[in-house]
Amino acid sequence: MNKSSSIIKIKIQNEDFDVSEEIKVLYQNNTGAVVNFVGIVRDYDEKNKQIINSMTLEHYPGMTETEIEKIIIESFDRWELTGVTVIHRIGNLKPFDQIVFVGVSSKHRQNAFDGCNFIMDWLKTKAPFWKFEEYNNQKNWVSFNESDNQALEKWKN
Amino acid sequence: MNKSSSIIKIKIQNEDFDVSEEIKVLYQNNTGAVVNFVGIVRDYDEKNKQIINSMTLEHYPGMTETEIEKIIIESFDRWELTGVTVIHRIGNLKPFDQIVFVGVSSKHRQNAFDGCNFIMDWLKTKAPFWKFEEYNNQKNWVSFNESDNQALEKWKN
Amino acid sequence: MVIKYFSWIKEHLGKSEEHIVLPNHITNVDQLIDYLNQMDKKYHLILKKKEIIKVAVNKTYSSFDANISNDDEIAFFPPVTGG
Amino acid sequence: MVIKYFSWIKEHLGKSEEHIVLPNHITNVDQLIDYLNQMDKKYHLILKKKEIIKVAVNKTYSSFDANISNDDEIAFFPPVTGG
Repeated sequence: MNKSSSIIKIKIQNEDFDVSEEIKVLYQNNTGAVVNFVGIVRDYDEKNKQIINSMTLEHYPGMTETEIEKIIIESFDRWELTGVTVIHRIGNLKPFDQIVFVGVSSKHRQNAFDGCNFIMDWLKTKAPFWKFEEYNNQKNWVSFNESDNQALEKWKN
Repeated sequence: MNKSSSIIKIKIQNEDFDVSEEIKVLYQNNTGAVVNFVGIVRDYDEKNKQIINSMTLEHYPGMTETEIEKIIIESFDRWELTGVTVIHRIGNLKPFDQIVFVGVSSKHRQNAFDGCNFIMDWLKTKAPFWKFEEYNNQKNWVSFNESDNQALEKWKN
Repeated sequence: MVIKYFSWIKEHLGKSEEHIVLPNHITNVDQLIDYLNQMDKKYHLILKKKEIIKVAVNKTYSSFDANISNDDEIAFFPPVTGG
Repeated sequence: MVIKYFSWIKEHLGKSEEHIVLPNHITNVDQLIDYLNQMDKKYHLILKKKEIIKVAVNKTYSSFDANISNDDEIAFFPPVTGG
């Protein structure tokens, strides 16, 4: 068997993505497991007790891609992975729209689970995206969630 | 906000499944994160050093669904989840065909990761499926992997 | 009583299912295996591999000393390998 | 030098980006913030929220005492909230 090279794909885009198509990119030699995370726009802001009309995401072009790439490279160092895809949408989104896709493939399922979980935790704390929610006549920049910093603790070894 | 009831879907089928369609079933009130696992047929048997031509899965109708349901109910007891879908294929499959889908939705991503990981670990050790691989002129019942028993250790508390 | 066999047990025995009338003195799974062995030594496989073989009574995992009756469905199968 | 602002910092300052010529005596990020504050007190926000505001030099996370030069791209932004 020739071991094919690893897949790394990073996309920042306005358009929606198709999960079936994206995970098929990850079906390749030596892969048995694909774990993916999809984040979706909530319909309700619990903190401010408001029904969300829409959400807008902005980012820092150039830095975003570099930070995500660093996280992916770190995940390949930590686990035996065959491929990683990260797609993050920007612009205006509605409740139940897909925001982010993180797909990780591996020969063994636990590596795929851990790699995907790791990338999401780091993306949440390092990738330069900011979002605001729109209520009826309000615009509210979402504030950083301290639990996202705590989530990183499990990757310290 | 009316909290919608939880989604539980279990399917044992010959047909392929579409991951995009399946995860959209899980996009509902109070959901922000969907984690899913897809198992695919490997193209190479490392233990026996053989290129795999195809794989056939059989199961114990009736018991399979009951065992999977027990695992799902346990996952709802352990984590705050909004929905779980398990689809497992049976019959003859080719390399890179999808075998199993486990999709878990939750308000918070770590619950979705843990729920999905838990269900896969238990499914691997409890759901009555058996598979054999076909090589050129051989048929080889895949033997149970002891590492799957070890994987359960992390859920003991 | 219905007895079901799966995977390589099924192939070894050459059948996936059989219907027997359980004699009154057979009250648990271990006794059932002994009884089957007396009829045909092909069933020795179940004894020989008892350390790994699983048994289900009415589609629920059971122990080999579980009580059984003529109305039950028993299944013997190897460790599972799905997913 | 290019300075970029994101999220509510951008909205408070009313600009997402500005180009300045860095005076020779300004050699790190902290000094740059002081310099900006002397020009317009709107920049006080960066000092006031310094505990949480992040700085990047040439698209890499940096500390406030990082050395900077006129060729650098500096960015100030709140903690990230993507995903």
